[in-house]
Amino acid sequence: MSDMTLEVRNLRTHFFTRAGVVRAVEDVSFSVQRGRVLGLVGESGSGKTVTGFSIIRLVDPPGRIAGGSILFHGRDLAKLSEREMRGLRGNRIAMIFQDPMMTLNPVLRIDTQMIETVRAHAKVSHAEARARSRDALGMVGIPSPDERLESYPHQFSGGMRQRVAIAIALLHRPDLIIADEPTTALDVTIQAQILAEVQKLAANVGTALIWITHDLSVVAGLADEIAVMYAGRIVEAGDVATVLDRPSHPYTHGLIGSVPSRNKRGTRLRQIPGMTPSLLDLPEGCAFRARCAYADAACEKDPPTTEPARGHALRCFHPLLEPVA
Amino acid sequence: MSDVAAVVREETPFHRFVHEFAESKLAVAGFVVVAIIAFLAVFASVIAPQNPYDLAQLDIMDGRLPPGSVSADGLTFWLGTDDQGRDMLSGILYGLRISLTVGAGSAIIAGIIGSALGLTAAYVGGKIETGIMRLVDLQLSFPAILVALMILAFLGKGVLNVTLALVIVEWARYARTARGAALVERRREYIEAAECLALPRWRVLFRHLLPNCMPPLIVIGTIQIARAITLEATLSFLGLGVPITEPSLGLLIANGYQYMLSGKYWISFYPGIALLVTIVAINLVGDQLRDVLNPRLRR
Amino acid sequence: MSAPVIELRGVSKRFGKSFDIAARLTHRLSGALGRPYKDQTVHAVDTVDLTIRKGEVVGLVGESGCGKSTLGRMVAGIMPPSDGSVLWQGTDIATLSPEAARAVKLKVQMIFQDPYASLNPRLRVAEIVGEAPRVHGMIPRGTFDAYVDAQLHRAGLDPAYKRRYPHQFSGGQRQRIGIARALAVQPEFLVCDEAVAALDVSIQAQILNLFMDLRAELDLTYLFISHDLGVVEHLSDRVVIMYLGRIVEEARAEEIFAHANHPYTQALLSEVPRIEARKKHFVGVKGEIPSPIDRPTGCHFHPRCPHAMPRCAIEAPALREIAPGHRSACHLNT
Amino acid sequence: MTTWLFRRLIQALFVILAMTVIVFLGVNVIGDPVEILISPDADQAERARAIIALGLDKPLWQQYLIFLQGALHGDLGRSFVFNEPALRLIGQRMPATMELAVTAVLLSIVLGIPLGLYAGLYPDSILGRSAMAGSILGFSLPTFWVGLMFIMVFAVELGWLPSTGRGATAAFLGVQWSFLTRDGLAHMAMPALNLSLGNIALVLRLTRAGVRENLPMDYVRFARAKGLSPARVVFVHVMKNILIPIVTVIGLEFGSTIAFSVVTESVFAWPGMGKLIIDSINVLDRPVIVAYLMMIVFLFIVINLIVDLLYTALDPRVRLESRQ
Amino acid sequence: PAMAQTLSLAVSAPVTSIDPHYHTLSPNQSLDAQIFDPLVDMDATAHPVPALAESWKLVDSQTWEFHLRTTNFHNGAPFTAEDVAFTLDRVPRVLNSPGSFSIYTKAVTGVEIVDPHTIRLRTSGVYPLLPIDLTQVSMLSRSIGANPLTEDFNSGKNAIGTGPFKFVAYKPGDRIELDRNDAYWGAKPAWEHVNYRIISNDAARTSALLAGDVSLIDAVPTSDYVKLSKEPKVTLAQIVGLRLIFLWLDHQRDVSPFVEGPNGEKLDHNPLKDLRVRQALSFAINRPAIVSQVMEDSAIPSGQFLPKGSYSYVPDLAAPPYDPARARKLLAEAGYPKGFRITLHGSNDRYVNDAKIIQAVGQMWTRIGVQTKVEALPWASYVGHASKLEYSAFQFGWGTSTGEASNPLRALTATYDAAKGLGTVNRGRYSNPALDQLIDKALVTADDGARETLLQQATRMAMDDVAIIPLHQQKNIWAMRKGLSYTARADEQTRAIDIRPVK
Ligand SMILES: Nc1ncnc2c1ncn2[C@@H]1O[C@H](COP(=O)(O)OP(=O)(O)OP(=O)(O)O)[C@@H](O)[C@H]1O
Ligand SMILES: Nc1ncnc2c1ncn2[C@@H]1O[C@H](COP(=O)(O)OP(=O)(O)OP(=O)(O)O)[C@@H](O)[C@H]1O
Ligand SMILES: [Mg+2]
Ligand SMILES: [Mg+2]
Repeated sequence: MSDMTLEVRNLRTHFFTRAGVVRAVEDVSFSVQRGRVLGLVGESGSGKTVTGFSIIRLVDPPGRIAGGSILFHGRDLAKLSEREMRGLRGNRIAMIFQDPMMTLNPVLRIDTQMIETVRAHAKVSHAEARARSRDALGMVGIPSPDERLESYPHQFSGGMRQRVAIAIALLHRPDLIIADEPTTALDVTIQAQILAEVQKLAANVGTALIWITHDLSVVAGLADEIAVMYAGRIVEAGDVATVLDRPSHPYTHGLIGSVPSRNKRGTRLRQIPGMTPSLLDLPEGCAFRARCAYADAACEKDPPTTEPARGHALRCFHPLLEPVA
Repeated sequence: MSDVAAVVREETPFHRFVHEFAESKLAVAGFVVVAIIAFLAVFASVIAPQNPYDLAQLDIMDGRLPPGSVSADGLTFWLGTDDQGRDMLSGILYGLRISLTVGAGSAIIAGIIGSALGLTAAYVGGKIETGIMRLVDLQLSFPAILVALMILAFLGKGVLNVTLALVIVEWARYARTARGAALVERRREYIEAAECLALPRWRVLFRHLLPNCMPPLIVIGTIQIARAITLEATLSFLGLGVPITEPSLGLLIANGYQYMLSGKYWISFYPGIALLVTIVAINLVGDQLRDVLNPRLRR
Repeated sequence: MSAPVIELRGVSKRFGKSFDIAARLTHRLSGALGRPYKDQTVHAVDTVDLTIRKGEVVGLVGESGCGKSTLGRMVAGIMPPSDGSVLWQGTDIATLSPEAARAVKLKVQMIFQDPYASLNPRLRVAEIVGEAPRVHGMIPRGTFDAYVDAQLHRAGLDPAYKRRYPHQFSGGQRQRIGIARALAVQPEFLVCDEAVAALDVSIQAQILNLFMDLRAELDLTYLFISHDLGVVEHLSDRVVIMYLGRIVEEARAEEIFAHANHPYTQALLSEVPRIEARKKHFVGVKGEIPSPIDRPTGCHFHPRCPHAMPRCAIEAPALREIAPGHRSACHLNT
Repeated sequence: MTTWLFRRLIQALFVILAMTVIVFLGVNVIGDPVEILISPDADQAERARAIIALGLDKPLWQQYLIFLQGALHGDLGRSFVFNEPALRLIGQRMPATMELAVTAVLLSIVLGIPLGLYAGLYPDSILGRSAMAGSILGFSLPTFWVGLMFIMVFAVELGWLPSTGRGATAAFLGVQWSFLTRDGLAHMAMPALNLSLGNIALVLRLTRAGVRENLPMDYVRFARAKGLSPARVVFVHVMKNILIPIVTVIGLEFGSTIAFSVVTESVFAWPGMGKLIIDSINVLDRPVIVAYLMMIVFLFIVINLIVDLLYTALDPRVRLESRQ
Repeated sequence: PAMAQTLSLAVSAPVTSIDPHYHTLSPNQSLDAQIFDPLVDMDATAHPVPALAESWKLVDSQTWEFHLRTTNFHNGAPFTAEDVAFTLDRVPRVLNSPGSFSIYTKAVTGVEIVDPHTIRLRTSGVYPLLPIDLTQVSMLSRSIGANPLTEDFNSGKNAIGTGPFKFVAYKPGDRIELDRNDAYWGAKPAWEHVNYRIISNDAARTSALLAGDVSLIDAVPTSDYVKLSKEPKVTLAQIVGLRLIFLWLDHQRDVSPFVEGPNGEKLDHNPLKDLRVRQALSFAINRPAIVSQVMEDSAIPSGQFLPKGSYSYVPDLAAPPYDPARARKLLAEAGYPKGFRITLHGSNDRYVNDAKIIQAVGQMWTRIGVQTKVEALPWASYVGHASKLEYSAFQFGWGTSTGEASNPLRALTATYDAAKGLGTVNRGRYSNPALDQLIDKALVTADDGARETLLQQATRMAMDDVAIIPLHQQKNIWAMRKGLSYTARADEQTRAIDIRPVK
């Protein structure tokens, strides 16, 4: 396992708001290897984005990394100075955001936004930086990149903007890309284009990828491993086949069950009752227990992380054993 | 299903608003000061030792007395007197009343007229919108001072007329803001829903659209009150304000202004302080309102 | 087959700026200078024919900006068509008296995508749900509370919450309020415009179930707009595929998913991520979705179509029946 | 762009026309210029002669038509008081006002933006809070009062700056300007600051609000995620976005700065057109009032034009066609 | 050094034109006095003194002969009788003049040049006031060409006079720059350069003096008068001026618009037509209080048109005494034991402390039972209303430019008569045939002594009948840096030549 790009151990990120402490990320551990794709799935507010921001240390007050370590090639990012961190961001670690309409600065030209990224980390001439930018645009399949460099973001469609964002992420051939729901806002055919692009790049460059999404179907085809988050914790993690085909956690199970295609056409869908709990001052114990059919008194304590099989992590007192229908 | 409660406490938007407003101590202090000032202004006739607008109660022989002087009839002028022998304290209390009436009155009337026009423009669109907005442009490109002069010349001086002049000067800003807000809100789905439910147009306009356009209007409302008060003061300085026998704060300052160099500071200074405190307090409230009512800054 | 409730006949919707003197002046001027004026009209919906029958669930699928919402709005009577006519049970809505038009309008209700923007934040739930029935005199005096309670209950909400404001509810609950609001005027037809797109998977299932329950309970007809093929497949009897303002294919749901005819439908189906897929190799249709201002000539899909022929760039294919109840608009079929 | 220009022109024409009608009526309503202009020693015959000399004997609509005819030939009439073409008079006074107003606006940018940036980036810092509190004072104190305080402190007590007037000027492009001489600059300092106080406060607050609103935006985070330095994020990414509302507001305020220079000009005896207009109103010098207002409308139109062009330069999303 | 040779002074009222014949506006005339000379000048106390005319006399009852001084214009052209004729010819022909100087020259019906230094002017009747009228008319040089245009004065081209200073530059609204005329015929001016600045705002003007930006200011604000008189760096020059502040009452209408009964009811008659009421209103006013409290002693109470020392001043006509008891008694006698209500109008931007004065009067009237409402308006709208006779009681001021009483008597108190040009600004429409007769007679009395007596009689008659209610005569006050002296002028003009360093 010398290929380990990122190893997150017991990460906690909390928001100290006036209303109380929001434990957005609580005791999260996972790792990604070179050239592999980790799918981080979970419902809205489960802490996926905050996890991503914690890794590149862009959690703003009142949020703070409250504990744990983020080992990037063995170096603990949580301990780096802001200056050292800045050297890594956009360079060794890149991030792509959800909404392509919002991530590019609307009033700056594409070339400005790309060149500044190149020159932030490499001492190269303007022309050289521009050439690199153009190549990166070409790499993500933007036609006539030379002209497109002169454009403003609003002149691009959503899919093209997302490709520009990806191109920016790729400028320094980073070791790790954190992609925070980068295709959620896009149409199906465009999403497929982006996924195709990303797959190709991961394979060619050997970048490790954390793909954050709430859509199980997307990661099913893309990821090597999956981590399912619920209320700030990873409740189940493992390789795609294990987690999707033989989910052990009742939540994962319910989630997969409620996908329409897993149900017979026209019948009632299987549904998880209730709603996601608020992370504000979450009481101790399994956060899912209020919605869980199997919950009992034992669940009022925090379930520990167990490893029922090699490479399969689970946080549940009552794991399901039978595979999903 | 719904047995899982979403939020525990029953909370009206008003409660929440009060709550968020109270987060800034400074704004609360501002609000308290505004309330005190409003109280003083409303009950000026009870509190003030003298009715400064009643010529029979003034005596120029008491003119320009320094603070703390005592008149022939045994009245103490805590803040001194002006050139007409007007007790400054009483003058300030009554002046507050005029200033607030003029400021708040014009802001409210202009607000009502301007927002109604702005909303209509946004909601109805077409020729009516173009017409209203051109009128707004015309109004905004006309210097306020000239408008005020013409109106005051036409109607004569008077608190009501100054208010009217300020309304004519101010309404356009509201119309612009209301239209801007309404153009955004109009595209919201709840307006479509109301239309889909075949609700009458006026109902959609005033019950659905208007309340949701209120935040920016309230914000510019507070600012406009402050603006109106200062504008009235400026008009007074230029000799176009309220009648001299019923001075507002601005007129008191303008009157005392000429005594600044001769050391009779109190004639201008105390009304100045009163004006300053009033406007600062209103603006503190306005600032916090802006933050609280701004959906983009909402936490 | 049951009777049609809604029929669209050659319905189009264009959005454009009205021309004032200045604009006309420039047009003339630029025309004189030999630079013809570029048309800025948005062709959101382009001569659409569609029939929806009583009790049916019709799924409307298409990519962003293809005119789904616009079509839905015209069906719901929020927006008049630029051309063509919308028929309610056989009569053209445009010819109705204001009274009758209002009654028809209430028969068709809409459920919106955004659970946050679709509820007036300044009204209590009871008012949101009860306002329209009260204004239209649908509730007898004194029974307001009971009526509202019943509506909320039917949508799966605890009536105890009715004095609350929308912001105090979660997304799923809000969507239920929106449903209660629509049901409160006793509609026969629901237009659901991406009604579950903004919800989490687990909540989405709850709402979809509610829709199915209500259909059974109230004998509702649905126009179900969505870009999520999985959802549409699960719910719909019939599926309509739109591309850039036009219907390109229309058939029973099983038929579409089994025998997609139009190249666009085929591409769409192949690109839908499936939870069953493992280490899928993504391909992606080439090209971007064109803008409705600057539409390709002929078949709108031809610049991206793998089977495009010269004819496709010239002539727009008509929607013709290729199998019973299966219509498609592609030159490959002739 | 052409459409937009046409639209602007047509609108401007209407505004100007409406304006002149209003002013003609308005001046008539206010009073009778002859009463003000003519010497009290003049007898009735002389009075009648003066009325004819000034063309005030004709019915108002005829006077208006005569004016319109002249206006079409670029002649806006002669001042009753100065017996000079009204336009020339305004032209003579305009540079003084313009340089005051421009300096005031520049001051508001130079002081307002940095302070606003600071207050936005460090909202809880002492300087940030004081800047905000100070800005409230900026528009709470009546201009005329502050002006006199300035004079008392800086001219009378400290003797650092000359109290009033315009000081020495130097010619540039055939026009006399104060900012070219030391003496002129010294004379300009206080009035310009006085005039700009409100604007400084405004720009400061706008900047702060813009920073507060833009900082949490995705594109700022993305810029940080690219590893850019905080300086680049603030001064390039955030700055360019907040400039848009600032430019708009400054453009609008520039107009009212000019209109409100009346007060500053009279306190500091600054020979600009603000003082001219107030004097003209006081003596009902209708040609000057009309010409002044037409100039102001014209100026507004030009400013709006510039603002719109700047707007397009700053915000590529804005196309002139799509703005009304 | 050079600096000492430059004098900066500031006046309050803006100069609107350098053309001395364009507009009969006192600020313009004040400036003209630096550059131009009339034939006859006024001295500081408004008595005629020789200027370009060394002497003048009546040759017959209708002909005046002027002997002219030998001097040159600024451009070197000699001053001759031709120039006088040129000037008299030009005065009525100034284009677009809103206030023509022809009112001062129209008495002249014929001009006869006797020799280059003697000129005879004929009048249609006996016209004893001609030399005084000519004090207002500045002499131009015919060398500037026929039909000189007003604009060319402002640019300096035509601004050629014989006065103590030469025109250098005119910056409208700001300043006029002047240089010494070394060839001046009179006393040599003390300054090589003069900056004649305009600072309208009172406080700014005072500050400019205190800050040392200017060395002399005119129209010292009353509120600064006391302070400046104590200021060690400053000296004052003052004189009682020719301007009287007074009140008009409605003498004409039977129902006056702004008079009501004591409870607001309409009155079917006009109490102001009753002499007792007018006297009551006059006795009710505490003039010394107004002078000390409102004017801060920069005025003196007055009971007639002119200050002491003027020609036709009535020595024993004192200001009406303050006697509220008598006022109340007179009111009761007139049938108003409970008084009545009245609105007192006035301007707020024209005369010194105008709005404050009427407020004070309002206080005083209210005290005798005449409940007074006070309304002050900007002059621009006030004067129109007042001229349309819309008010019942209102304030005005009158500056007697000629320095003798026929001028106010004719303009203010003679019966309004457009044909004869009398009662031109008689806004109370006071009419007294006996007074009219006296005035007519005085105007054709050539003998100065006899005329003075007639004018004094007329003045007394008008005042006894309370044609107007005189309040006070303003003092004209200049403040200057210590080390300078100025001869205060009754006519309010500021003349740089009269400003001199104290030896
Ligand atoms: N600035 C903040 N202050 C307080 N709480 C925050 C803040 N940012 C995020 N949170 C909280 O942290 C939790 C996790 O948020 P996060 O954005 O990571 O969710 P997510 O899984 O990315 O959801 P989504 O799918 O909606 O993007 C949420 O409950 C959110 O309310
Ligand atoms: N009021 C309007 N004015 C101008 N153009 C409009 C208007 N409403 C819609 N359009 C345009 O019409 C086209 C179709 O819009 P519509 O909202 O119907 O698409 P949609 O299929 O619902 O897309 P989405 O999936 O993004 O909701 C779009 O290009 C849109 O920009
Ligand atoms: Mg997220
Ligand atoms: Mg849509």
